[in-house]
Amino acid sequence: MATIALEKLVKRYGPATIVQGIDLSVAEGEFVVLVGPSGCGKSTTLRMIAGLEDASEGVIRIDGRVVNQVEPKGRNIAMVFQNYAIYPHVTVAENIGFGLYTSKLPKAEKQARIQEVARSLGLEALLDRRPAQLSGGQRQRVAIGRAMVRNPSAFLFDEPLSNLDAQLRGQMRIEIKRLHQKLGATSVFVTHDQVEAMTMADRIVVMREGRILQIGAPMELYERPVDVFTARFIGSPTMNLLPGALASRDGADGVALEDGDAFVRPPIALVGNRAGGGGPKVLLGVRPHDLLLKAAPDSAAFTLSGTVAVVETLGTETLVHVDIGRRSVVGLAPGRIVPSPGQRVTLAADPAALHLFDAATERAFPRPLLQQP
Amino acid sequence: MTALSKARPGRVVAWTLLFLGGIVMVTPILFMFSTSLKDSSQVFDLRLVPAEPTLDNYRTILEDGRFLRWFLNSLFIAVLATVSNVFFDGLVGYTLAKFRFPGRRLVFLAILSTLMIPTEMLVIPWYLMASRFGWLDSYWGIVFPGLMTAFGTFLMRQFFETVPDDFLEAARIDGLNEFTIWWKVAMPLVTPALSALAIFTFLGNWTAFIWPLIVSTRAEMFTLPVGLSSFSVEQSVAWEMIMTGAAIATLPTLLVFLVLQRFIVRGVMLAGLKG
Amino acid sequence: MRMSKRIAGNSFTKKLLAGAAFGIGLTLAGQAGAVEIEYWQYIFDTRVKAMDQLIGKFQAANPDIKVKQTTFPYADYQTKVSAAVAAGNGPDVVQLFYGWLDGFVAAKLIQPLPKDVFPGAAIEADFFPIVSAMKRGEDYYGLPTAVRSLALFYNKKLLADAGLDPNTPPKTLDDLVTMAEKTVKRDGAGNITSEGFALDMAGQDHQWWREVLVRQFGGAPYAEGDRKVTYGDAAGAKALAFYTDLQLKQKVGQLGFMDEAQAAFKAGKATFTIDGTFRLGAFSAIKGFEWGVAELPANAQGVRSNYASYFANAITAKAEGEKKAAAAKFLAYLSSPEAMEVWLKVVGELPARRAVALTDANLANPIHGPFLAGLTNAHTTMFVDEAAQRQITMDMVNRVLLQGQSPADAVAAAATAEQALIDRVTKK
Amino acid sequence: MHEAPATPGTERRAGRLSDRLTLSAKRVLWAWLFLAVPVVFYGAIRFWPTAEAFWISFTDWNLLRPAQFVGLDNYRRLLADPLFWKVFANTFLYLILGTPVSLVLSFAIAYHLDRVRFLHGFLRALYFLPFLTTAVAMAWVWRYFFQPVPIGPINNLLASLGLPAQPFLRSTLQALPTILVPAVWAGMGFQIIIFLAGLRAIPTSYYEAARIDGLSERAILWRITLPLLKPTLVFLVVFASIGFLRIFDYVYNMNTNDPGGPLDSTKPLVIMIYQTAFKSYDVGYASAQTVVLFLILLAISLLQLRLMRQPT
Repeated sequence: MATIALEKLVKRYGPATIVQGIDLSVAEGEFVVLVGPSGCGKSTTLRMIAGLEDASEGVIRIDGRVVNQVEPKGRNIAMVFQNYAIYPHVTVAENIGFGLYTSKLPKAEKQARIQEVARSLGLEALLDRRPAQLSGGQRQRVAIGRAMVRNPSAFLFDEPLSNLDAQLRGQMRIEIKRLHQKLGATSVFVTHDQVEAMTMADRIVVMREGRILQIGAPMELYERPVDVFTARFIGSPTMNLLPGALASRDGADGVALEDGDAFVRPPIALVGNRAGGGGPKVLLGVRPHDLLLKAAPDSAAFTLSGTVAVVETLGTETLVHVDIGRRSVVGLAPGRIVPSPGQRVTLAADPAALHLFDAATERAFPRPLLQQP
Repeated sequence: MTALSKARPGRVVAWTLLFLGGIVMVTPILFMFSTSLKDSSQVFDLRLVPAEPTLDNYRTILEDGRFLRWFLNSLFIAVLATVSNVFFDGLVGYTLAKFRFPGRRLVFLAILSTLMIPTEMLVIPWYLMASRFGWLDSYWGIVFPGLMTAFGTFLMRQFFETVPDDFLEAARIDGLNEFTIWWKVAMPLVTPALSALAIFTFLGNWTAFIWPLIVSTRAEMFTLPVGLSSFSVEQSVAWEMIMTGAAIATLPTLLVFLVLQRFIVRGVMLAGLKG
Repeated sequence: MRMSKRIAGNSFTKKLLAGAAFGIGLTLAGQAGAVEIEYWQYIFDTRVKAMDQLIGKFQAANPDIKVKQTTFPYADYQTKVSAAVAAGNGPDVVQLFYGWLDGFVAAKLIQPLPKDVFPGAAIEADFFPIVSAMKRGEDYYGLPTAVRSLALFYNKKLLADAGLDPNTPPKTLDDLVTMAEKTVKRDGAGNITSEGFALDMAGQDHQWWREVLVRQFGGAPYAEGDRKVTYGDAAGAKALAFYTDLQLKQKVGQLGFMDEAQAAFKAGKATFTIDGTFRLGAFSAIKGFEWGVAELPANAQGVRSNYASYFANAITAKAEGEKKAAAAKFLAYLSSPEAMEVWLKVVGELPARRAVALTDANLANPIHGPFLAGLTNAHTTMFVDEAAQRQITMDMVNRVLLQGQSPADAVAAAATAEQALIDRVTKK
Repeated sequence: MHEAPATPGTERRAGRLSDRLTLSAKRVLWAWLFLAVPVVFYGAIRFWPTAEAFWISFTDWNLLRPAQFVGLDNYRRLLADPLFWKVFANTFLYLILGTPVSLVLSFAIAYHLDRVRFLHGFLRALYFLPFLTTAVAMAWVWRYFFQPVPIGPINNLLASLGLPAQPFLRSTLQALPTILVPAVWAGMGFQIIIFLAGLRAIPTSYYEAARIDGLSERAILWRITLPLLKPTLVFLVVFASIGFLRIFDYVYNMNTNDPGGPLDSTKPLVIMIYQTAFKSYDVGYASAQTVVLFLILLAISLLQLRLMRQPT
């Protein structure tokens, strides 16, 4: 297995800079997911690692060796593509064998390798079929098999699940994860789907506009997003953000929300001038899953009251959209409680679950790790 | 027949008219074959089925030997042109569709612009070129102008653009070189387009007349159409012989069509829609 | 200019190479080094056969010379020869129509015959005078093996069917018209099903009209060595009217009937046609077909005329040194009495030497006789562009037949057009 | 890492090459490697001859004599040549008669053929078959058809019906339309197939929606089918137009005795070019004619681009 290191990597297409000098190092056997909206440069980064694109600046190292000008085949990596890239004109076995096209192995060994990969992916029975006769999941597995057959030092995945339906996608996530655990191969996985990132990654790299916003383990990103973008991007439904300003009330420092007269004192070091009510503007963040519908919240809790606008029943839980002033927030009704629209309700959150961001820079105020009660 | 009887009367009328029209369309071809089976005394007997069919005309023509030679010439030239077009038009179409490089647009526009230059304009310079280099009266002389065509290149480019880059990049990662990627991966992915191109090129060269007429002088180097034309002039009104020659020139493409009908029709549709 | 220089340059290098190769060949092969020369003519079954025989005999007599015969279709013959000679890979001895001579000479495709082998005085003494069409200045540029003239072909069976004597062909133009009217057959709708006289301007009729009919109606087709057109007068109009009336008035023939006159005649669907010696082979080949040949009909005053022509053989500019000597030897053989007799037998064309042609046997021959008789009063048009001049005559007839123009207008227009053509070609 | 290690030698060589070239530079090299032969080909076989044709058109070259620059003489001669204007008119007659007739017929057939299920493939084959024939062969077949009595089947049929025989190829009026018959006949198979493909490409939901809206079949044809078929129509109009403007094989073979028909009534530009260049060796003059043909075709192609760009 290999390590991958990117140093000040830049990619330019004419006047446009797609990747703006990123640094990243992937440890041996690590599963790193690059995530971000489309156009954030994540695929370009992956393609530079693969050797499908030149880096305009910066260095790419695989196992410490600078590979910027090494052909893909010289990098000993494998890649799984969005469209599977399995060839309709040859059989499954030949598709898997394509990975060995340039290797100098004897024929028998190539066959053995194909068999072995097919067995590990449950494709043995399909080896003589043509891709047209396969289901989407099977095709994806063939694509993975083709990458596996060479025993590459790293796997690169370019949104490999985006062409699958939701159910299959969930299934393949687990399969890839399991495969990774079994092979322990260094993997870089690109997706725009935060669920994939959260469920599969050892570490997530959040990218936006060619820059890395944050790198961290899934829970770290969930709990301590460094900015508004990451906070909203990770976690579903999206974090509620309520505008307000730093203020002092009754001698205590806190945040005064624009809507309603709520004043909250999150356990966060509040920096900045909060004289009177005209302190710096901030955004108070709270995840829907932390904002619970409660009949009688305890006094320490952060509460919001409003009217129910829309109710999304999901079975296990119910999302409640509540209008508070001119804004709408999403909260959670626990168990089988289903409020009806128009009903006045109160949502409550543990102040420790609150996030606070500077409204101007969108950077987070440093936040202690949540203590488990 | 149930399908027919259930149909509205308008449909039945339309079907009948279509059928009669279709018969009219093939009548000249049938007549050609019919006359080729008559001897000179029956030629003016206009029955479609000859009273005493005979293969004598075919025997006479084939014994003459020239037709066989012309047939082989045409076959050789059409096959050579087809192979060359599939190879080069495929290669250029692929390069223009899948590579980004300085000069790409220029090359593309240059090749495209040759579509506007009629071959009739080029036959004179081609003829001079052929005579300068001693290509008159040779296979090379007949075939060289058609080794690559802008139409084929354009057609192939259109098709290669629909091939996802993933296919090619996967191969690149697997360590195939660019030529192998094109030949082993990209080309098989556009087989329908290739067969359309092959059909058009073959038919075009099989039936080509004006250039082979100009460039070939000796009867041994004639293609079938040129040979047939001179043969017909020479036979003047031995219509049964002319019809036999015409039948020999037409038969191969018709037979191939009967075997590969669906395939050919699909190819023509593809080329027509993309071209 | 650039272009032809290149061609010239190319042929020059080719010559050099050929010379070098020849030199090497000589040193290597020594005594076995036979000279090979190439002979070109157009495809015409009997001509090719006759030439094969002649080459065989010639090679037997000259073991040191090899002759290779190349043939191709008559269509475009001239173009192909020019292009090949220009490109340097043409023949050493080539057959050409006498009317093409100026073009070939101007293009330097052929060279004058060597005077030691072909002295002018001997040619003029032995050959029919029409051979002078091959003379430019003091030089002869080619000699024919055989000459051809026109005659009237008649179908004996159709004559007999109409109650006429199958062995008495028409002697005058009036006879011709009367007999054609008697033998023509039409269907109920008035369509001709069998012609009395087969009209075909694209065949030999344009020669008949130009050199025979125009004269018989009191005119002259050309003056000043055929460089001035003189048929555009009343005589020309009368000659044209006679011809077009065959279709319009007497309705004994129809241009385009069975595509070609010779085809209609061959199929037994035309009583009369005017054609040349070269057609004899094709007609004789048909079994059970009874036909005869008569001298072209005279006019009421007994004036006769004919049109003679020939394909000559010439030495191309390409032949030099050994090859030129061999070519001259071969050409001398092709113009020898022996060759002429073979040609007469196989092709049916008349010997170009008077002594060989005008034997008693030939004159008495029912087929060769009329052609030989025609030869004595034959004229030979000095074409500047045979195809274009024929086209002008064809268009003239078409204007009368298809567009109803008066013969006088048509003939005047044709004369103007032909004069313009001649002027343009000769001026260059 | 079961990958067989590369031998040190090749490793080093590959290393040195990759030191010098970036990945995209190597890609560019490959592209030009692929294009090398074709670029030479197009340069030598298309562009150079085109330039040559233009150059020759300004000379009086006739193959036999050296060429001399004569400026616009050939073009002046062309404009003053009554034959050229006759030929020009003929060429456009082929175009304006042939194109609409063949397209209307083809569309009518394709439109109905598209709705026929019973023996569809067989009927389609009947119409498509002529496309696969050799023009030269079929020219002679049709020439035979149009012969006068007693040969020509058509005139024999007319005679047996008591109708007057027609001169067809022997008439200055009828000859050109007569030659168009086989030309249209042979081209229809292709046009029908392309129309069929175009009709298939129109989603059926459009028709279903129109029927639900209560449009008549005629209204559907005019308001939905034809407008949606516009790209196909433009393609076929241009394809057919260029074909008719370049007609040669049929004319050449149907009138070999009097090339270009009686009094040049069927002679198109390409025959004139052929005769001028390869019968009269008047290469300079013929080149000027090809330049004119080029300009006509160029105009048609540009028109096509404009039509294609217009929004439907």
